[in-house]
Amino acid sequence: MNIKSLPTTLGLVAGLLLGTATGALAEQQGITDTEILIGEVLPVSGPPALLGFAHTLGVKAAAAEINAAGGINGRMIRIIVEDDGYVNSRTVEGVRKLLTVHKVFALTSLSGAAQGLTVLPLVRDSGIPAISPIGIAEELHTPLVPNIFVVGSTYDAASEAIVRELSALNPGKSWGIIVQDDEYGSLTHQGFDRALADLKFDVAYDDKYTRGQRDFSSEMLRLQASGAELFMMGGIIAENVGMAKELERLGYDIPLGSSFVGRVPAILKLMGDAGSNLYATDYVVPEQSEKGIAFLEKLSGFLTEDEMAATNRYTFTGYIAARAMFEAISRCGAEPTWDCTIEKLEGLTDFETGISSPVSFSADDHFARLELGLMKANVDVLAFEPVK
Amino acid sequence: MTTDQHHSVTGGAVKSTAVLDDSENLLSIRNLKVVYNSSIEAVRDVSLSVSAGKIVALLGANGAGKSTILKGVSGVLFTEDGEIENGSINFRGENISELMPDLIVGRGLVQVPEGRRLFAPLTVHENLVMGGHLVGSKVLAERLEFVFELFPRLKEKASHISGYLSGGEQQMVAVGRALMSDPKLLCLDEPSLGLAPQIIDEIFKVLRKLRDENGASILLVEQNAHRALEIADYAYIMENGRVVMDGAADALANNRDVKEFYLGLGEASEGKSMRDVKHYKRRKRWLS
Amino acid sequence: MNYLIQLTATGIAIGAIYGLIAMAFALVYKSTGLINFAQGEVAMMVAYLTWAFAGQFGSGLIGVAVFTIVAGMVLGLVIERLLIRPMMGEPIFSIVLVTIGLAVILRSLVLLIWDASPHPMGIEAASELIRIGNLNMRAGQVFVIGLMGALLVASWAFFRYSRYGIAMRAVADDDRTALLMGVNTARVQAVAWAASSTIAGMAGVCFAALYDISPDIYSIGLKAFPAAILGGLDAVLGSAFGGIIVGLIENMTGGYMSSTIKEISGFVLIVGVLMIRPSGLFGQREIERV
Amino acid sequence: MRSGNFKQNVGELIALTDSKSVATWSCLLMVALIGAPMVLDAHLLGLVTVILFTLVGALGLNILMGYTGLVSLGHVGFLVLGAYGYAVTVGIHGLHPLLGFLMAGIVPAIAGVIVGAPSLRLKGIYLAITTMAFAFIINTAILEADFITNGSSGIFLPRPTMFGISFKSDAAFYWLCLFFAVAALAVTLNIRRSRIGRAFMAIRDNDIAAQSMGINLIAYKLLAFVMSAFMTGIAGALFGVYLSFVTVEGFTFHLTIEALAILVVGGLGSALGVVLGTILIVLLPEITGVLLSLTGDAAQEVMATKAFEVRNILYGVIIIGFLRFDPTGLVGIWKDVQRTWVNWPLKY
Repeated sequence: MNIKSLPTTLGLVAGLLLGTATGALAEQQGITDTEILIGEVLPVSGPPALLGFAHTLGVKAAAAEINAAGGINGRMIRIIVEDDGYVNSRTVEGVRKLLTVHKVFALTSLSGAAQGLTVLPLVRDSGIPAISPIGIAEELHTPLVPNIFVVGSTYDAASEAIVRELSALNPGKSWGIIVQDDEYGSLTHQGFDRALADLKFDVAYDDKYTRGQRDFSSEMLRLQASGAELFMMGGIIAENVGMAKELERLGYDIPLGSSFVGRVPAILKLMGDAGSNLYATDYVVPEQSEKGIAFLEKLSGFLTEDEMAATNRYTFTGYIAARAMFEAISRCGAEPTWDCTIEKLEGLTDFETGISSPVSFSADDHFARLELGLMKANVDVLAFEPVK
Repeated sequence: MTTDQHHSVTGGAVKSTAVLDDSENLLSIRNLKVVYNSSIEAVRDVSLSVSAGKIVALLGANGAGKSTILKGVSGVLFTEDGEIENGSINFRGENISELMPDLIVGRGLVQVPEGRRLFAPLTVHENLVMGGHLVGSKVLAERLEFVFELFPRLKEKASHISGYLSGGEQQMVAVGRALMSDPKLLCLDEPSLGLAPQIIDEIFKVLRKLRDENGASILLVEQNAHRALEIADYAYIMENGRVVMDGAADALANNRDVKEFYLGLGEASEGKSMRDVKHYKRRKRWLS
Repeated sequence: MNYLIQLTATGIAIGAIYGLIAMAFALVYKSTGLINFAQGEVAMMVAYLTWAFAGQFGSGLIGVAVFTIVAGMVLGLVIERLLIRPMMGEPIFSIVLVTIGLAVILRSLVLLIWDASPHPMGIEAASELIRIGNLNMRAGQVFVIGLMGALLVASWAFFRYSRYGIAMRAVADDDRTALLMGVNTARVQAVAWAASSTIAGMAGVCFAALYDISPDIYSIGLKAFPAAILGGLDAVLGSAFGGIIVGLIENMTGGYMSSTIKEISGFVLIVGVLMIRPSGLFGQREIERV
Repeated sequence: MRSGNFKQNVGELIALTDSKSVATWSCLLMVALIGAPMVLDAHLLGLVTVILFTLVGALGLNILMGYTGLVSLGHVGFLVLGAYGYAVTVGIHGLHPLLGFLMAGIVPAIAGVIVGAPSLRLKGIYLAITTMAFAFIINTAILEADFITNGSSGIFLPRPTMFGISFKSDAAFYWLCLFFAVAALAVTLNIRRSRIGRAFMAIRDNDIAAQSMGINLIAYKLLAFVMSAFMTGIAGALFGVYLSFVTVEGFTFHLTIEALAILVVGGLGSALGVVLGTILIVLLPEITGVLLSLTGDAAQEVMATKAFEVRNILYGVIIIGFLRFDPTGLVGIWKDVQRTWVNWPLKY
């Protein structure tokens, strides 16, 4: 067990059966001569399963890839997924179970942002190396948490990027924005505000909706009445679809910006023609890019046909996170420990996965900020393609 | 005392079977035993009969089991966890004790429930229509005409919400509603309850008229023995779940004990001595 | 002005869907004195069944309509027979809790059988644009308004004039006495459940056709609650109007105030209304005389 | 062994227990509970902790629904208010945790007065829906009042330190929850045998009759709401501390249904029932997990991705099953078992 965090772990130890605790100190948990146990907590049921399940596929493919090549220094990777359904209390339960019942070696997901925050103290105090590619809340990396690594981009950065990019494509146009009434929404708005402070465009419409709302008739009517010429849709899936379709009904065809969160093929299928003017920014490459096509080709070697149908951008992000974690473990050699893995993660620079900009961590920054690229929906093939 | 005996006013103890002959009777109940919640015995070994064209009164104090018999006859005991444990109910030669209430109504046995139980939010007209739920629309129109003739006041108030009518008018609706399906046997549960004397007169006049002019058969459950005996042809008196006395109405009305216990016409009304009380107790015991 | 007309039109359209579900609430309440907390879930289940049907047999409008009605009726009858009738005689509260249990089951069943992602309903005709004056409406929106209007008139006539309708009202008021009048109350209640589920199912299918099918459709049930309460739980017609009112108020607050207030405006409204009129706008007050 | 259950005076009737064995077993259980952290592993300890603070909330709801017969479908509203009452006091303003727990009770209690007010006019289902509306309105209000509550960003909650004791460790937090659970149980049991409790139950059985017996309906109904909200609020604070992060999203409407399920499964109006119900409902996921692991591979395949759904269906089935086949709940079953044990081989 991590010696540096031992004092903080003492509390946890008091809660453990004495024998188990001493046993855990003796050898690194989650690792045997033939196997390395990796844990994930994610929503694989309920509506958010769309992202959670896709993520597990990415991790699964990454593990399969490594295992096919002989594993990590001869040890096969085995993955255990705990389903939290995006419910905070279940995330806590899930992480607890992974730590103390399954005794995994590392975590490759801490579920969503709010869920990640909920388990933050638990994960921090345990000292287990963890990487979070979905829940990217600021508190997970700043101030620095010794054993938690974050890869990707923040919602606010994504929102800022899309506003900047679309403003550049449509100079001098006024904006409308609507966000969800939660953390995700407020971050989206923060990014928007940063771009606004810099570019000083007009904001014709600015509103907030309640999570789960389906009918956007009055909101989109207000947007139209406000005369906004660009629109930042701060919803996720069903909400963005609802908005786009409502705008189609009103005959108000303006460029629509969205974050990477709901950038999945399902959304395009649902939007139909209403999605033809939809833009997004993402830190993973679009499916319809050269690299994207090559990656999906590779995935199909490890996943079944059904699983391939369920892939989306979260498969990409899951793959990136898993590869980074596996790389760090393998760099530890024959006897990987938590400390070593964390150290090697901190030493990871310009690690290439081929589907995003290189991943780099350092000892004083555990957040690998990946570059965001602009992409546009192609409703004919139900995928996104790069814009340039 | 054996339970299958009744004390007839006319001749002491007689075998009840002598009084009951199923073939001639519209309704005959034999050895009925009703139990609530599988434990509380409400009615035991009751036998009684109603012959066509007669008004038969079922008298007794509160809790004697009169209403339970009516519920048993109408097949609604199950709504109160009641169950017929023994005995039979024959209506026009058919055992109806196992039938569902709607089928019993279909056979021509209709009840006017205690406390009237109108469908309060419905209009008078709609209440009456409910009474004729099982008859064809042509018959319905005829019956409606008949009821309005019987109670002209209801015609005036046909479109009124029944819940806001006066007690007497409500009782008229209740009786009219029951008559809508042209029943072979009309059962009334305490029609006089809570009504002013002149309203009771009016209702009872209608009952008498129904028997005399329309040949209706009526089973009348009453606490108000005095009034009931006035119009009944035959009467049964119940106590503690059993029939303790039966006989022709006029004979009962003149019976010394009935007078004292049910009609409140005790001859020794002034200055009761201890002896009287003892005598009372003894007779009371004998009666039950 | 056009803005107001637009808000009104779309408000009535969404209100009509709430209204249909509210009618479904009222139908069950009226004949059994129960609130079916699974009403939104029933709507969702019928929508999913219809979606699966359309996927198998094509999305011909008549086929879909017939299937919706059949699915709604069967679902209603099954629920009544399996869950509600055996509970007869238990306290109302227990039966209401049974419907809550049913709601949980139906929600999970949808996720178990199908998946959690939203899907297009596949009824193209519903999303076609219709131009009325200078406002664009989806065909489905116009249809659902018409559907509610038709059902409104039909149910008004049914309860007012048909003998079965009167019997239903009688059963609602006093089922024991209705029994004494020869009404087969169990059958009346079964019919009420079937009708209620069918109407809710229609609303579910319309909603799914307009806003895609997804496992959170049940939440229209939550929206219809205020509508049903507002109209008066025992007033089938009042509930339908309640739906329109809630739809309009939502759109007005959304159009003139803010979107977050919009989503709870229905609830705020009913809390206010109930304080003044405890039985809703059109609901029957308890007749104290009796 | 007792041959029957005879009470000879009111004192005996309202005593917490008249049985030495019950008292003994309770003491033994208490000792076992206090010592539990020494024996249980972290996962199990976590589960018992969840049971304990869930129990506090369920007991709170029981005062309202079980004792007073007022139906609430908005209890999650009190729960979230309690969590925020604590989180705002401790998490944002850094005040003493004790004050936090006090606020966690008081804030919902005040809301209880507001929500309870309609109960004077509304009955049954209408009241239930008003309380449900309240839960939705509260959520929006918390999100909108971001100057007080941090809005959608949520509030971080450290484990408290009180009287020089740190509750940071799981074991210490467990003991804190145990303390509150025992306190809540004591309050519940004692309300039952007090004047207040008897007034509540009189209102439940027939409020008009209760009023005619001189029970002040307004005061007692509001009191029931206040007490219930206070206890539920405390549970909310503990839940928040357990999660270490409080957001509105963490308190879904599903929690209300869970609470109802606890009361139904346990047996409405009985403290023992609430305890049994809480244990069953909280452990249900674990139980189903074990049960399904006994089944074949096909079922496990389903469980891999659909575990939550299967569990929820079971949830619904259990609620309905208890309502349908044993409305007295677990406490009824327990009593039957007890009776059989004492009287066997006689029937009664």
